[in-house]
Amino acid sequence: MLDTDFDADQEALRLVARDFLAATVPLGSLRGPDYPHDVQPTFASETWRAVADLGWLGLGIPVEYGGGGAGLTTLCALYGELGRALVSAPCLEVAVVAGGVIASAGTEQQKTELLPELCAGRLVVIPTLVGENGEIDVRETVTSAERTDEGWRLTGTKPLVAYAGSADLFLVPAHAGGDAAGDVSMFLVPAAAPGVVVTSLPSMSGVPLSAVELSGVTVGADAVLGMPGRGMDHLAPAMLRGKVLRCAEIAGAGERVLDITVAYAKQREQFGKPIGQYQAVQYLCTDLAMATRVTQLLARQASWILDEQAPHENRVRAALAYGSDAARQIAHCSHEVLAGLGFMVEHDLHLFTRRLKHWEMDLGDAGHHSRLLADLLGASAAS
Amino acid sequence: MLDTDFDADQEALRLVARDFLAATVPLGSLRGPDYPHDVQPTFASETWRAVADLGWLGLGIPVEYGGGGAGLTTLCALYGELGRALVSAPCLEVAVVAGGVIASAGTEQQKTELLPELCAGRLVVIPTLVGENGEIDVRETVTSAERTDEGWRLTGTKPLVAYAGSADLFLVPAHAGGDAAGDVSMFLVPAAAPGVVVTSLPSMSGVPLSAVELSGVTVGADAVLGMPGRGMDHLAPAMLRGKVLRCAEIAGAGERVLDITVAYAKQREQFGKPIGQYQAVQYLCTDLAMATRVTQLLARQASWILDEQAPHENRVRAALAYGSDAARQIAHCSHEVLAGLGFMVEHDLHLFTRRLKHWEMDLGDAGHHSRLLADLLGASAAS
Amino acid sequence: MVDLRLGYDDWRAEVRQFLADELPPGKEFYLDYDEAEHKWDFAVEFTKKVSEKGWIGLTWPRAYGGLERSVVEQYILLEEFHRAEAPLLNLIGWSLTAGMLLYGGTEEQKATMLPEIASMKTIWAEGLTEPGAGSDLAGLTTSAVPDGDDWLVTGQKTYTTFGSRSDLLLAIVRTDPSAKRRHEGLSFFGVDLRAPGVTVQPLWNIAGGRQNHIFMDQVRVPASRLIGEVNRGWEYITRSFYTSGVPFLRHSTMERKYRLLTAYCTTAKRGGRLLIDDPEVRGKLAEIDIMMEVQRVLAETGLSDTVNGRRSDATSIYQVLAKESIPRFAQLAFEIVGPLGQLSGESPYAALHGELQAWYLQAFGNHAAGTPQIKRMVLATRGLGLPK
Amino acid sequence: MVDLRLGYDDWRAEVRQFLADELPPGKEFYLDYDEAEHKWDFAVEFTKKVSEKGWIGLTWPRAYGGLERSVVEQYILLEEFHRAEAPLLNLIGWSLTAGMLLYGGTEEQKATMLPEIASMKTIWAEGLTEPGAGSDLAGLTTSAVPDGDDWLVTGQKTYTTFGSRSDLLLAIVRTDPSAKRRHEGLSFFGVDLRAPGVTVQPLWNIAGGRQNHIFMDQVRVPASRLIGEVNRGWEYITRSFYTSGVPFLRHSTMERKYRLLTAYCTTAKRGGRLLIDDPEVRGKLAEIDIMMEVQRVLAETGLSDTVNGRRSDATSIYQVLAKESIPRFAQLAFEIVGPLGQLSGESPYAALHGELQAWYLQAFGNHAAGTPQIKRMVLATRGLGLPK
Repeated sequence: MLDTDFDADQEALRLVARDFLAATVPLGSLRGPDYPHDVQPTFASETWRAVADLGWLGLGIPVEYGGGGAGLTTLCALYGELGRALVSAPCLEVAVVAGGVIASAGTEQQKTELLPELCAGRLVVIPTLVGENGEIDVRETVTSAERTDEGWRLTGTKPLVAYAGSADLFLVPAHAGGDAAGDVSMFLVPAAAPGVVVTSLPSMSGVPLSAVELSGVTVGADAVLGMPGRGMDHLAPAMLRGKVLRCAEIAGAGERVLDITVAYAKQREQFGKPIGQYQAVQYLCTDLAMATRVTQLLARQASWILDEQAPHENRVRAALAYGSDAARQIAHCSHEVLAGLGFMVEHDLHLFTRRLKHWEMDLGDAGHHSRLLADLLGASAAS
Repeated sequence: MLDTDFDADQEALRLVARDFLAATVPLGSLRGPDYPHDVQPTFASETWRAVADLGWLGLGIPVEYGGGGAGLTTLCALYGELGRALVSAPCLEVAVVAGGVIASAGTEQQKTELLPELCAGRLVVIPTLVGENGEIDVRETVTSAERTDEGWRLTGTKPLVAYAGSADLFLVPAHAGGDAAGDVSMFLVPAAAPGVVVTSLPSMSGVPLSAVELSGVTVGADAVLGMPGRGMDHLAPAMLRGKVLRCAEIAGAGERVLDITVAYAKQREQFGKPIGQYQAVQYLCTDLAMATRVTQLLARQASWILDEQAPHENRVRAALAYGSDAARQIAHCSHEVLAGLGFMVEHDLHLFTRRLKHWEMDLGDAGHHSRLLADLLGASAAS
Repeated sequence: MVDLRLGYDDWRAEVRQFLADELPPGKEFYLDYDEAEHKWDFAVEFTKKVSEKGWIGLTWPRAYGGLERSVVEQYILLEEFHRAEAPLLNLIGWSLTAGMLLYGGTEEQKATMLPEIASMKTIWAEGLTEPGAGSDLAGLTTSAVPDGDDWLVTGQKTYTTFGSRSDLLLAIVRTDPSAKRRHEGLSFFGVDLRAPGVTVQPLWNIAGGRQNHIFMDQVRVPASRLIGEVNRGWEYITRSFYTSGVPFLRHSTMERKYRLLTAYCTTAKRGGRLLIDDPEVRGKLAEIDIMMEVQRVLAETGLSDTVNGRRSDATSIYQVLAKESIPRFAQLAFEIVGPLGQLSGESPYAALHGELQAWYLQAFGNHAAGTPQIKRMVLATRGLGLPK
Repeated sequence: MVDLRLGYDDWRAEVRQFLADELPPGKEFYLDYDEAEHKWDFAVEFTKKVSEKGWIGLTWPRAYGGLERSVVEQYILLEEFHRAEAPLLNLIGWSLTAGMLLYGGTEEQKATMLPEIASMKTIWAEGLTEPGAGSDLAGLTTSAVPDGDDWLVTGQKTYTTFGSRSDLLLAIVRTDPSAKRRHEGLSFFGVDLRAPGVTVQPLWNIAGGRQNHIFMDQVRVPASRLIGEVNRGWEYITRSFYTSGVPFLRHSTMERKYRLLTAYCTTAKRGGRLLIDDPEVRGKLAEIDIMMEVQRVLAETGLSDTVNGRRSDATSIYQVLAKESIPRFAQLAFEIVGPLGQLSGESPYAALHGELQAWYLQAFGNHAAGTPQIKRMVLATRGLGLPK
């Protein structure tokens, strides 16, 4: 029967997650060690272990490989809360993107060896996706893989990798010798392999970012994930699912920003009345509320479509375009309302602002998904 | 010395025009004969004669051909008032576009024969510019001109010609036999020539629009205006000047819409106070005011740049893009404030709404000029 | 469990078949803005056929002429009708009046008035707005005073769509002039628009439609036409109007327009290429698509919340976004189509059969039943709890 | 006659030459958001060089350390400085304080304080905002009571840029607690920031800059530091702040950013082509260009109105559009550049030398000196005469 809301189990998961994260991940924990001059949080290793122990890392991984076998709609419930808490750990990167690719493209052996470890939080596999100049289309990657006697030699730079410092393995898309233009092969590269250089980069993003350089890194033949040249078959769906959950995170963060913003608007007075009585402020608050709620609903719908394999690719793209832009709008509206207060590091708002900017662009920004939607619509109109 | 305002002479012209038009062109005169079912105004022939007698048609035409020899900045003062009054006559089409092309491209004989008559209002030369599917790029015209023994034979349709029913001559851009792709030749075609069919078309526009079909219309060799294939050299600048003055008209109309809107916002009460006290209404009114004032300033600046031949092509394009979009915004904001009242034919607002929509798109809409601006910026960045 | 299937596929197919049979091409289009004689006649005929199927009171109790079907089936019915832009008449009758009767009407009123609506015997017009009272009903001056068993109604209503075509006016009037608070002392009447003392004056709107001034001078209304009880008008309007269960489906009417627009883009060329091959045009289509998707998901959420018995915030968001998207849609369509969109009528030069200019002008009617600004205010104060 | 030439070409060339000589690449950038030691030192040194040219008090009377040059020359000077994003210090000194002194200062104050500003002897910080009083000064609680020839100032100011770097705080305080209307009984003092009783606490902003809380506990201020006359503070701030003649040139600071951005677009490729060859990117650049043009024409109109002795509406429009364009610009730049714009610092991976993320974060500081919403209110009520 039609129901746009979570069922009892999903709702229970959501509430457990909210309570657990509220108790264990206070916003203060996101401030860097040299606060206020360093606002870059570090990998939250304790949270990571807890999240793994609770079974959340493996939630979407098939049961036979140590996971929970849950669908995207259930993950939506969880990621909304991870977003709300601004958890500083690569749950989505590892569990959804990398885990999703391994579960989809891996050999039986790879899946059996890697996935249980990944679910347990003991194996951190970090995808390296963004290319030169911030290229989000993985097919345009300039990282190359040459055949060698024992396996492959990889060369190239991924300039923007989140949580690279915590990686055991990198998931690296590259052009292999035999690939046709635009085809991509996927490799699993040990972070400790000779020739891998990880450079931590300062940023505004609220997540640890690094450049990962591969200078002729040699890996074995078994480092290939899936058929050479067919990487996008597995990577594209995993990135799509990842961005859907990013949108769930954006909505989760948006809910908390909305609470902060509305509470302030009710309390702060200017010219003798609470600023929340001014329509200018009301418009900002309603924009924020609508962006948040719509993103949440669209993400949930996109999850259902992907779980059901329903034929609504355009609706999924619309969700991603909308949700990415919502991230921008949520931060913008809240800052306009909070003005000076929100501009100060003392206040928690900027923690959301930073992360929202990162999430807006991560796995493709609004323009990227709008263009893909536009192409879909063009193709369907022409047919 | 720096002065963004009109000088005393220009200001005097503006005030004379305002008073004259207020007295002779009441808004009621714009309502069609079968009001309220017919809202299409007809050619205001009395106004036309008066405008000619006052020397306003010839104002920008060289003195030696019966004109006033004024620059665009002076015309700005006049067209602001023509816009404010919503004068229903093709002043800009005839005097600025057609007149400008003849003055620029015509032979001495053509200029001597045509321009004094045009200035006197006795010769109505109507440009036919919009092509199939609303194409605004004249170089894409599908109207063709074949060489004959005595002159040329023209074939093609111009689907959207304003005031065609009042024309003595049509200014027709066409592809002549020898033209390279994109080149255009210009012809003067008598409206009464055999094969010319003018079909009046109903529209929302607030100006009389027609389709002009040319079915093998033959004209003499002297009907060519300027060198064959070089039409754009003369037409493009005339269209540019025409759109600058359209923007002046938009600003003029906007001033009057602003007066109407602010007066209503002060007087109409809802929930116990004037709606103008609500910030939502204040935002709409300020949007309207800003769009109007900025359009006026940009049009004046663009006029000065063209008069001075100053090297600021991007500023002229920016003015046209901004002003075209302002036309949309002026109507939108006012309707949002006036709500039900402005939705009724009884109220004068829709007279502005219609004309503003026409002016928004006439001689290129905001998108068209933005794209040209973008190309200019791209070229200048790359160089 | 999250499940976005509406279900009832057979029912949807039945509705679609009905529309395919009864709504020939060229007869769609939004009647509100053009009640020319032949259009009105077709709409009456069409609505009577809907009535014969029993679909007007689809969800009502059988005792009152209904079929007791689910709200999801009603949603599907109306979604298909909106998508087809079917000229279904008497919205005020089957939504506003019926909702109010079901909530507060006397048993006798329910038993007589509802079947009359279901069978298209009576067509109702809306009588809320007055020259001095729009969204704020505090300024209402139309009054009713008792006179024997009847009431005498005096005052003016305005912007009344179909005022000259309807049988009854659902009029809100002051019945207790001494009430202290401005929303007290109001009652609803069904005023016979042909009764002595009623004068209907046309009020033409810029989209070519007719609204009306309704002048009432001592119009005699029997007590049986007082809806429910006296002085409870404010309760009735707030409880039944906003919760009458009739879904919001403005976005579905956008779908047909969107299809016309994309069809145009696949045939019309500009600058030597098909419009659909221009990334900028496709980008504008994507913006429209997102607009429709957002509204659809909100509408379905509202429906889901109703079905599952939850309080819903989705409909108040829907109303803001739907209102604000109307002018935006019209503008985007114009930017895509260009200047030929100005033409009306059926000339071969008019893009989209002359419809686009109507969309644009109709968009200035987006204040009807509350301006976008009022909808924002409702969301901010009732939805988010910001101070009034 | 309409004439958009600013003239003074030689003067502009002189200013440009000065900047070319004194402002090496990498030393531009907006200091407000980063007063790291080496940046501050360079800025002091740079501003002293400007001071040595006599350009700080360019338009002031010679008697007070000025050069009596025209406002057009001052506009040109500042336009070039803004375009270069030159780290010119003491804005509060040479604009707000100087404007107030010239309007209402005593002859002695003009003769002593203005030359000290012109020669960079004193740096001023702004002391308007309090925790409970932003754009609305009604909530001010800082007070001064007379004590012999001196005043004792007690209270807190906040969001004070350069509070730890400045010599004097231009503080507005209550001097008549019995004043009936909320804007009466206010006075301005120049409070020595090193005086006993002053505590400066850092307040870090998200763009990496430092603002400050200034706590004042019975701080002794000599009567000579009471600006002008007692209880005339409201008059001084409204008459001199908004009309001090210092032009608005935010758009000029956008120009350098725009140049960096276009330069990036001509070298960076995405999807196999240069960004500048992507029509969507060019469209965004065009939007920025229009933004800058609109502000420039408004700024020049304001200048023209000043020069020609006319009342101007251009500056209040300018302020609305400039404030609103700041976040829009930052967003457009991010959309063009993409995710590498998040990186800060000088790493080779950071797009635009790591500046873009700073533009984005700085944009959230667009409330300073009045939120965009306040500027709208000013335009609506003072500009259009709509009711407050």
